[in-house]
Parts: sequence; C-alpha cells; structure tokens
Amino acid sequence: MNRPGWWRLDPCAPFALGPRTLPGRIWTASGCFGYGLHGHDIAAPDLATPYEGIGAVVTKTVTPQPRPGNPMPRLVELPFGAINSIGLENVGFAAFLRDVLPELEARGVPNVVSLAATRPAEFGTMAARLYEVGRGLRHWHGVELNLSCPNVAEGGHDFGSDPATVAACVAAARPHLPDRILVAKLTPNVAQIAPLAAAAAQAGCDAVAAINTVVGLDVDTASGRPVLPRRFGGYSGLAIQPIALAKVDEIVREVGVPVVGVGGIVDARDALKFFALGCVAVQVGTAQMRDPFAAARLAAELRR
Amino acid sequence: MNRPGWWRLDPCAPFALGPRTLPGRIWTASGCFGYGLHGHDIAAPDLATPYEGIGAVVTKTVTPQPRPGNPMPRLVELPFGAINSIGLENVGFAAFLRDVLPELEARGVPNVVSLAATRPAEFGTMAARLYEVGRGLRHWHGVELNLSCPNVAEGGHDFGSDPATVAACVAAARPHLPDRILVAKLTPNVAQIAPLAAAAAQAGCDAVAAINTVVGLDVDTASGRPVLPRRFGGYSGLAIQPIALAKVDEIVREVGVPVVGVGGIVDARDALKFFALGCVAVQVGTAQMRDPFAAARLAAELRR
Amino acid sequence: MGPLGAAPRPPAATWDLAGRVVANGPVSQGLRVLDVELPRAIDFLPGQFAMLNLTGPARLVFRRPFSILATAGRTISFLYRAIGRGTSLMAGLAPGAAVECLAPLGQPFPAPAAATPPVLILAGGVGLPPLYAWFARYRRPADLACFGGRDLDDVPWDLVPPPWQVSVDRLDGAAARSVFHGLVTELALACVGEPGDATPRLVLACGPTPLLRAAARLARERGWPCRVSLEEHMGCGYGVCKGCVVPVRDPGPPGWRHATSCTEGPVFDAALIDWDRFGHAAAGGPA
Amino acid sequence: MGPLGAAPRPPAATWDLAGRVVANGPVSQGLRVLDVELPRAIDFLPGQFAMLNLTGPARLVFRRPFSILATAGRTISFLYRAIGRGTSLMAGLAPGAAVECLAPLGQPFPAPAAATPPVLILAGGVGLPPLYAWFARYRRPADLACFGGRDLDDVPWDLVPPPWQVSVDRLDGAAARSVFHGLVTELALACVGEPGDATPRLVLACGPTPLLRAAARLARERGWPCRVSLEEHMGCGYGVCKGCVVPVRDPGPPGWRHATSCTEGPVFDAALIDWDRFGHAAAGGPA
Ligand SMILES: Cc1cc2nc3c(=O)[nH]c(=O)nc-3n(C[C@H](O)[C@H](O)[C@H](O)COP(=O)(O)OP(=O)(O)OC[C@H]3O[C@@H](n4cnc5c(N)ncnc54)[C@H](O)[C@@H]3O)c2cc1C
Ligand SMILES: Cc1cc2nc3c(=O)[nH]c(=O)nc-3n(C[C@H](O)[C@H](O)[C@H](O)COP(=O)(O)OP(=O)(O)OC[C@H]3O[C@@H](n4cnc5c(N)ncnc54)[C@H](O)[C@@H]3O)c2cc1C
Ligand SMILES: Cc1cc2nc3c(=O)[nH]c(=O)nc-3n(C[C@H](O)[C@H](O)[C@H](O)COP(=O)(O)O)c2cc1C
Ligand SMILES: Cc1cc2nc3c(=O)[nH]c(=O)nc-3n(C[C@H](O)[C@H](O)[C@H](O)COP(=O)(O)O)c2cc1C
Ligand code: FES
Ligand code: FES
Repeated sequence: MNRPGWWRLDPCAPFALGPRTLPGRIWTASGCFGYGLHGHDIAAPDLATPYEGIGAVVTKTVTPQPRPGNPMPRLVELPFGAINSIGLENVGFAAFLRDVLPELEARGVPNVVSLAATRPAEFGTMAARLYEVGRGLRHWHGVELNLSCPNVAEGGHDFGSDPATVAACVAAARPHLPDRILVAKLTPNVAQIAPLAAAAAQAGCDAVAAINTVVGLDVDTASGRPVLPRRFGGYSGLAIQPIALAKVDEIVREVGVPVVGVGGIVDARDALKFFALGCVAVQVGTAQMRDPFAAARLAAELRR
Repeated sequence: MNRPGWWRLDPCAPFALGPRTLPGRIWTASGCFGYGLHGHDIAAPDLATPYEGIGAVVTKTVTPQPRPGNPMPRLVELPFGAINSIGLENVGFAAFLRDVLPELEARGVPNVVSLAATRPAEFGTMAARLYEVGRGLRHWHGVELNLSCPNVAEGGHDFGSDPATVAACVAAARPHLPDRILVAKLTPNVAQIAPLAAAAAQAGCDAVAAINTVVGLDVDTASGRPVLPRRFGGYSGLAIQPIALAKVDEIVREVGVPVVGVGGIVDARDALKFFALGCVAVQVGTAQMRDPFAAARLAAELRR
Repeated sequence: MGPLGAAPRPPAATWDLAGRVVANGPVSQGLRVLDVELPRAIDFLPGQFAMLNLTGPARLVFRRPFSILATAGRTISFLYRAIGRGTSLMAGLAPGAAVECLAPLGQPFPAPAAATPPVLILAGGVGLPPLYAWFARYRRPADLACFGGRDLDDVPWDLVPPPWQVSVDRLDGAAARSVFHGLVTELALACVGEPGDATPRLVLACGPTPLLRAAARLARERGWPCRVSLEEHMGCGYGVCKGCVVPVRDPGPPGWRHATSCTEGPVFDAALIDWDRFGHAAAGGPA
Repeated sequence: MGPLGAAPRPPAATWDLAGRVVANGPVSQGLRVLDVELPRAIDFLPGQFAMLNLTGPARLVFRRPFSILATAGRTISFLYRAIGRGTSLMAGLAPGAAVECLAPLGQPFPAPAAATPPVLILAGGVGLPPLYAWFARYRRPADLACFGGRDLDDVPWDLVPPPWQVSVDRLDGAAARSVFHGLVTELALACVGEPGDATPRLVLACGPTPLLRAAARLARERGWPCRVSLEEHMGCGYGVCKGCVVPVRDPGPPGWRHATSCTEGPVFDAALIDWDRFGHAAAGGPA
C-alpha cells in the first residue's frame, strides 16, 4: 500500500480516549478473537505475536450467566463475508472475572471487556463489579456495551434500536467506570443510527463503536431452507464495509462523538477509509478469525 | 446447477398476479436494463435476444419531470457489489409516454413502469395518465412504485421508510390501475420492513418488491474523501443478497403479501433462494448491467 | 479451563506461514494430495490439522481445515477431495501457487503407551490422513488398520498398502485386488472377530459421521475406549469464534456443554460426545 | 431520441461472446497486447470498443471497456496498461484463459469521405487503439498521425512505425531513435505548422483528459473540426445504467445535458462537450 499524503497518525502510539490513555488505535472486534488468550501460542516469521501493535482486544461478549450458544451450524461463509449465529456463547461473568481477566493482565494483553445484558440495570451491576475486580489492573482499559446482537431472542434486535434504552444502558454503567473508557456498540439495523449515537453520547459514553453485524439470511438451495437453524444471523466481513462507512459517516457528521469504526476491515487500506471519515480507532473482526495476525499486520503496515 | 427436488415452477410460464397474468417470473430490476430498449441489437450464440424467457422489464424509474441526474462519478465498483448514485436520471414522464412506451409495445417487450414522485398525489396523477395512454397495450403490465431511492434529496430516504406515506402512495395509484399490477418497491434501510409491506398491502398493492439498494459509502484512500460526490449511494449486487433474503423472509412470514425478490441475484441458484422463501417472482439488477443475457440465461437454466 | 479455549496445548507451537505448492495431483480417482513447501519445518502430532487458504482473488473468507497427512523437511502434505468451493479451487492450484497455512492445530490422537491395548483404526475416505500419520509413526505389530473407500478407483492404494485392510462400498466388475466389499466397520468386525474375542482394543476413527457413530457404537458395545476425529465446520480453527462446537457430556447441571472442536478436538473421546445432540438439523423441503 | 439510448446504431450488431486468450504480452515496458479468440468473427469500426471480463473468482462486478485495436478472423486484439484491479488481473491471463467479450459497442470515429480534410491524429498511451485502427484502415497520404508516450521504453514501436510521429514526455539518456521530446500536442503543432498554415484538418484524438482538452483547444483555435474519444468510467457499456455520462451542450433550457458516453460516444464532437462541466471533482484532503 502507498501511504496517502493525508495520513499522519501513528496507530500504535498511545492516545487519550475519555478518561484513559489507550495503547493504540487498532483493536480486535468482539467475538472474533475470543477472550484474547489464543494468540500467545501462534507465531509468524514477520511478527512474534498477534498482539504486536494492537491497542486493545475487545473480548467476546460476556453475559451475567454462562450461555451455551446456538446449535450448529453457526457460520455461513459467503463470497465476501459471513453470517453468524453463535448466540453469545460465553463462560458467564463470574467465570470471566475469575479465570480470564487475571490471565489477560498476567499476559499483558490490553483489553476492553464487552458486556451484554437483557435489562439496562444489569449493565450497571456488571460494570460496578468489574471495576471492583479490575480497578488495579493496568491492561484493562474499559467496557464496550454490546447493545446490538441480533442473534439473541431476549434483548438483541429491538433492544439496541431504541435511543432511550441505549441511553439507559450507558447511564447505568457510566458512574462505575470513573477512569475507564465506556464504549457503546451500536446496531446498524436501523433507519438512522445518529439518534442512537446521540443518546449514547448524551448519557456519557466516551465513544461509540459502529457497526455490529447486519441482519442477514442465507438459503441452502438443496433443501430450500435457511442455512442457520434460527433463520437469521449477523452479516459481517468485507461485504458490509460500505454500510459501516455510511453509518460511521452519519454519526461523525451529525453527532460528533468519537467513533470506533468496525465492519469489513481486512487490510490497512480498509482501516484508512474509517480514519479518513474521522474514526479515533478501528476494530478488525471477521478478518481476525481468518488471520490471527490480521490486526497486527494492519497496524504494522499503517505504521510504515 | 443441479435442480433441487423441491423446485417445481416453470419460471417462464404465465402466472396470475393481482388482476393480470404476467408472462413469467424472471424480471429485470429498475435502473439496470434502461427502459428495456437496448437488448434488441445484442446477440449471443446461445440466445437470440436478452428478452428470451423474461417475464417483465421494470423500466428505469420515471419522474414527472426529466432529471439530469447526479454528477460523475456515479458508480463505485466493490469486490462483490457496487454503490451507485445515478440520481434518477430519466427523460421525464411525458417523453417516456411519447417515445418509450409505444416502442416497448412495438417491440413486444413485457414491461412494468417504475414511477417516482415527491408527493403521494403525484403517483395518482401519473398512474391515471399512464393508464389513459397504456390501457390498450398488450405488453404493459403495470406499475412499480419506487418508494425508496436513497439518492434523491427530496423524497428518497425518509419518504419510503414511513408506513403511512407508503400507504398513501399505493392508495393514490391503485384506483387508476383496474387491470394492471401495482407493485410497491420497498427500502431496506429501516429496522423493520414488515410494517411497510403491511401498509402497502392494506392500501391495495398486488405485490411488494424487496429490496431497493442499501445505503452505502466508499472512501478513496488516496484523497481520504468519499468516492461519490454526494458521499452516500445505493449499495447493490451479490453482497446485499443476504440482506435482501432477510427482508424478504420477514415480509413473507409476517405479512403474507406476494413478494417480488430483488437484491444480489446473479445466477439461477441465487434466484432459487428467493423462490424457496416464497417469492412469486424475482428481479435481476446489477448482474444485468454486466451481462445483457443475465436474466435470460438465469430463466433458461431454471427451466431446464 | 477448557471452555475458555486454553485447552492443553500440544508440544509444537502454531505457525502462520506463507507456503508454495510443490505438487498437487490425484492419488485415486477422487482423492488428491497437495504438497506445500513452508518457509520452515513444523512439528505435528497425528490428528492435528492445518487451516489452509488460497491467495489473490480466490482467497476464502475462512480458511479450510485439513488434517496433516505427513511432513518431510519443510514440506507438508494433505489428502483431500474436491467437494465444494474451496477444495475445487485447491484442486486447480499449480506448483508455485501461494497457500496460507496455519499449523499445527488441535488435539492429536493419543500416542501409544506401554499399557495401550492394540489399536483398531477405522478410516473412511478423506478421514485417512490423521490415521495414516498415526499408523506410520506409532504402528505396533498387533495394531490393525482398516480403510474404507467408495469403490476400487477411489482407494489411494499407495497410502494404504498392506498391512492396511481395505473395504469398498461398491464393488463393480471384477475385483483385481483382494478387498472387502462392505462398510469399513464391517471389515473391522471381520478383523477383530466376534464379541466373545477377548483382546481389548483402542478404536481410533476418522471419516464421515455415520462411520464415527458406528465406530463409537462398536467400541461401546465391546467396552473398548474410542477416539474419534470430528470434521466439524470451522471458522477460525484456533479457538476464537465458537463456530465449531460439538455437544459433549458434562458433569454440570444441564448434563452437556458445547466443546470447541478446533482446540478441545478435533479428536475426542467418543464416550464424551453427546451423539443424540450431535449433527445438524436434517434437510427437508423449502421453508 | 439520443437520451433514450436508441442512438444511431453502427452497422455491426453487438455480440456477447465467450472468448479464449491466445496471446497476452508486452509491446513496450508499460503496454501490453491481449489477443482473444472468439467463437465467431465480429465486424467493428475504428473507435468502437468491447466490454471485457474475466471468469471464475476473478470475475469483476462490471466489465471493463477497451477500444478495439484490430481483428483478424476470429481474433480480437486490445492494447492496455495494468493500472488497477481489472487490468492487473488481465495482465496475468495465460493463453487458454476464458474472457467474456461484449463487442462491438459505441460510436466510431468518422470514416473519411471525399470532402474530409486531411486528418491529424493525436493518440496518447492507451488512447492508441482506436486511432491505430483508423489509421490502418483509412489512411490517406496527407493524413498525419502522432503518438505520445511517457518515455522511450513506453512506446510500442511496432504499432507506431513511420509515418507515425512519436513524442515522449521524458527523454532520459541518449535518444537512440529520432523522437520528439515534449507533449504530443506540441509534436502535432510542429507537424501542422503555425496558425497561418492554410490546410484545414480534422483532428481525431484519444488519450488522457489533458490531451483531449489540448486537442479540442487547438482545433477550436484553428477552426478545425475535432472528434475525441472519451474514456469515461463505465458500468454496463451498452446504455442501460447511465453510469458513464458526459455533459454536452444542448439547445434546450439549461444549455447542457448528460450524454451517455457508451452509446452516444465514446467518440464525440469536441465542440459539443461542455468542457467546463467535464471531469470529476478534484481530490483533496480527508473529509
Ligand atoms: C479437523 C478437520 C480436518 C479435516 N481434514 C480433511 C482432510 O484431511 N481432507 C479433506 O478433504 N477434508 C478434510 N476436512 C473437511 C474439509 O475441511 C472440508 O471438506 C472443506 O472445508 C470443504 O471446503 P469447500 O470450500 O470445498 O466446501 P464448501 O463449499 O465450504 O462446502 C461444501 C459442502 O460441504 C459442507 N461442508 C463444508 N465443510 C464441512 C465440514 N467441515 N464438515 C461437513 N461438511 C462440510 C458444506 O456445508 C457444503 O455442503 C477436515 C475438516 C476438519 C474440521
Ligand atoms: C471507451 C473506452 C475505451 C477504453 N480503451 C482502453 C484501451 O484500449 N486500453 C486501456 O488500457 N484502457 C482503455 N480504457 C480505460 C480502461 O477501461 C480502464 O483503464 C480500466 O477500466 C481500468 O480498470 P481497472 O480495473 O484496471 O482499474 P480500476 O481498479 O477500476 O481503477 C483504477 C483507477 O483508474 C480509475 N479508472 C477506472 N476506470 C477509469 C476510466 N474509464 N477512466 C478514468 N479512470 C478510470 C479508477 O477510478 C481508479 O483510480 C478505455 C475506457 C473507455 C471508456
Ligand atoms: C463469529 C462472530 C462473533 C461475534 N460475536 C460478537 C460478540 O460477541 N459481541 C459483539 O459485540 N459483536 C460480535 N460480533 C460482531 C463483530 O464484533 C463486528 O462488529 C462485526 O463482525 C463487523 O465487523 P467485521 O466485518 O470486521 O467482522 C461477532 C462477529 C462474528 C463474525
Ligand atoms: C445503477 C443502478 C440504478 C438503479 N436505478 C434504480 C431506479 O431507477 N429505480 C429503482 O427502483 N431501483 C433502482 N436501482 C435498484 C435496483 O433496481 C435493485 O433494487 C437493486 O440494485 C438491488 O438489486 P441488485 O443487487 O440485483 O442490483 C438501481 C440500481 C443500480 C445498480
Ligand atoms: S473454528 Fe473458531 S472456535 Fe473453533
Ligand atoms: S456504461 Fe452504462 S449507460 Fe453507459
């Protein structure tokens, strides 16, 4: 890639976001790099670990109780993207605090914890407890509220598409995170995303992340039935990038809250598009599943 | 393609839709095959004309007045789709009635006329005049209301995302088309498409067409600016197929009005997915721009 | 902390390497071997796999999992059948073509210890590689290996020379070779004798799901231990997406949990798999 | 009814054909010629173009327009430079590769009639094909042809032998050939002499936009007719998408209209183009 003339940032330099300084602007997206513990055993000729240059791993979303997730198949590959219906499988908040968070700290993985719940107040409870456990940790930088998972029957779809609910969730978590960032991750499955971003900003978040997956469906032509057991899933990958860019642009121009761009970022050029629109950081999702070094290589290339 | 066992329809056989019998179920989408007059000079070894087996050409959308459309560039190619901002360039309703409609009849091109306007009442006026001119024509089958073009500042976006306005447009046109089909083409840029389809159905349309283009944006990394002069455009092509399938499924299962499927249909397998979900017909858009014989070959393959 | 993904790691670290095709050709009518030269040699244990991808416009959104057949120096080999988009594109790779290779991954078949009973191998079609690798590396005189192919032309004879036993589902025309006609589980039964036979066995199986179910049933009936390698759909192959889960029995309340097959497997104790929950919803008519 | 797309059709019908590459190689450091064998011979007029596409995973969402350089029997030839995704993939096509070809399309350069003044050709880089074809088919003794390349290595010498005149933008080192150093419009001026020169000319130009603007200005200043072939972005190439418009002067109220360059062009009367409106918004810093 030829570095364009307008590009000045060092994406691997520390930068201030809300009350905190984050180590860099290239993050991995929630659900696409596990809890951030799988990278240490993977090596490559060009990079020692997949964490090199990474500003934050956003963890798989954690819910108050453990969840077994949806039945298989959970992934449909499409020409330039995928539809998933993982169903928020996770170990649950308690196990996360006990087993995962200390391990992330021990291994020095910069992280943002993604949380989901079915009622706004639960976000407050989880944020408070997380801060209790995590306040002394150097590598825990904050919380991302997953307000948008379209796969989960209770919550999900309608939950995150109402500005008042978005505001309530942010407001519930904010007081418990005095020196950690609070990011609201928004759904793109709305006519206008700016009102959601405005609600989140007003309720006190430090940034919004846009976008989560787009509602999609694929049909198995042999059977004539939807491929996923729950019919719908979340569409991600390169194919949704133009939609993500449109939503990001809408937020940047209408609301002005800091935006973390996510959706279809595969390589350095893709990331540049989001930075060009004014994003303060970007997240690599589906591409990280394919290439453990996707985000790290992207960061290295943007740095050159 | 192996014909799946569940597939029984002959897509090139006449079928009843509302008050009319249409010659077939494979149509071309509005804006992607002009006014339907460009195919006669194109030949291929396997098919004499691009119209073979086609149930209807949906014309480029016609507006009350001629429109010069948007400045160039108007198209951005992406890996599995495109973003367009043509801006409804068209010759205007009067020139269409005078020059195009008789020519379509003379050449025997089965057609559905796509109309757009900025106020619901205008749809009534245009439908009435069209019927006056067209009632004696054999190959004019009806009207598709373009309620969703996201490129046009006045109208477009918000216009088609309000169920009441959708109902008003359909209600205005309906009485003037006693023996012609009336199709409402819906925007996907809403949280829920079923309410729009329900409003259109209740107001008396014979079918809804889903989907129009998805709002998208692309950035030129060299300059850091959006590629299209108006920033946003309409995303189409294979990449939006999962979104189209999801919207179609939502309508079929929640509303039950006949659905004409459109969005990312490139080949016979793609069309089958829409028929599997219950569509009565499908439209080929972006693929028809690349391959003048796309719809005709698709029809031939589904027929075998 | 299995469900967290930090499953017990195999000795070798995983490498993300850019390889080059050195050979790619048929070893039977339906099966092909792909040899890829990597920038460095990697260690693997039989049963471990690699995630492969093409480059350029044919690059796939997700890599595809393939069991490692063998390695020799910096060359790594795979046995495959062209059944879909990725494997068909793979079949078109010419020498020199670039291949992305993440390997080795996953839990291997157990290496034999002194107390390990004689092994009974059941390999079906493209399920051969992990068991070919096991047999080549660990084979002891009493171990038995059975391979099942579709028909005589489908059998990669050079990979399954005697003492491999071979069965075919269809036996057309005159059988030039002496092969068993029937399922590979039937062949295995013929080899181990009636239930009365006293020799305990460790069953190792890889192949289509019906084969795995049959192997698990056989082992259960005889009271033998059994390990199966599951070919579940995968997204990442390295534990981060949860797109590859299999239901396994669990002491906890619901009685089962989802195991991550790329890191906890692909080799599982057959007795732990919840075979009733296993497998996807059956196909039917259109919605 | 030009804006309706039913522009006056050239004599030959357009064919949608599946071709095979027979040759694909460099004719200069930057330029390449692609020869495609079609299932049938097609007629074309100089200035007409084809819409090409690759097949398989490299298939593009939109075909790409290329002027027809020449045909011989069932073989059709194109001259191109690898500048982006499509043309780079095109450069990688080996003999035997499949190519989709929709041709011929568009309005040609005018054929000379008895009253046609001597022609002055200005061709820049990949703007050569339509004018190469014109010169090869129609050339009369008084016609003049000028080709401009980037530098000596960029010139496809075999395609522009004398009487073609050649200019280069950059002249590095010792000039082994006698070429003009400067813009192709400067070369043309040197050929036709000062404005006082009485001979009228018909200017035919194809190449980068600055060349076209300069050619149009030159013709306007001398009062000469001028036809230019515009290389506008295209979606369909056959008139249905309106993705290729150019602003042209119009007698109607706003004084201009959008012409569809794939059917009304790509060859236009330079005097009809609204050069002030022509060309895309200039690039700037990030939004
Ligand atoms: C651990 C592991 C090891 C494997 N080892 C080998 C091997 O050594 N050799 C070999 O040929 N194959 C092996 N496979 C299977 C191989 O990964 C799939 O055949 C391959 O991913 C198919 O890719 P495709 O793009 O050709 O098919 P696709 O186009 O993706 O799919 C074609 C069809 O196969 C189905 N399918 C895809 N993947 C799987 C799967 N994993 N299980 C069941 N159905 C599937 C799809 O639903 C579809 O119906 C292994 C799989 C796993 C998980
Ligand atoms: C009628 C006509 C005849 C042509 N004849 C020839 C020919 O004979 N030989 C030849 O080499 N080229 C010719 N061109 C130009 C050629 O079509 C483009 O170079 C080609 O489409 C680029 O495709 P790509 O995928 O390589 O580039 P892309 O990756 O699509 O684009 C690369 C860069 O070029 C720009 N670009 C793309 N298309 C055009 C265009 N048409 N005009 C200006 N900028 C563009 C893009 O915006 C981008 O910046 C012709 C164009 C037209 C309209
Ligand atoms: C397999 C998978 C699992 C995901 N899980 C989560 C999740 O748990 N929480 C969340 O907020 N987003 C989740 N996402 C969404 C991604 O974080 C991201 O927003 C989306 O995929 C778009 O980015 P991408 O195109 O780069 O993948 C998931 C995406 C995928 C593909
Ligand atoms: C270049 C272009 C122009 C279009 N013009 C119109 C239009 O005038 N009216 C309309 O209703 N839809 C228009 N559409 C939308 C298509 O009819 C179709 O709904 C959409 O492109 C999705 O289908 P596809 O993915 O097959 O292209 C246009 C699409 C494209 C790509
Ligand atoms: S394939 Fe991603 S977790 Fe196993
Ligand atoms: S390129 Fe489509 S109308 Fe000209």
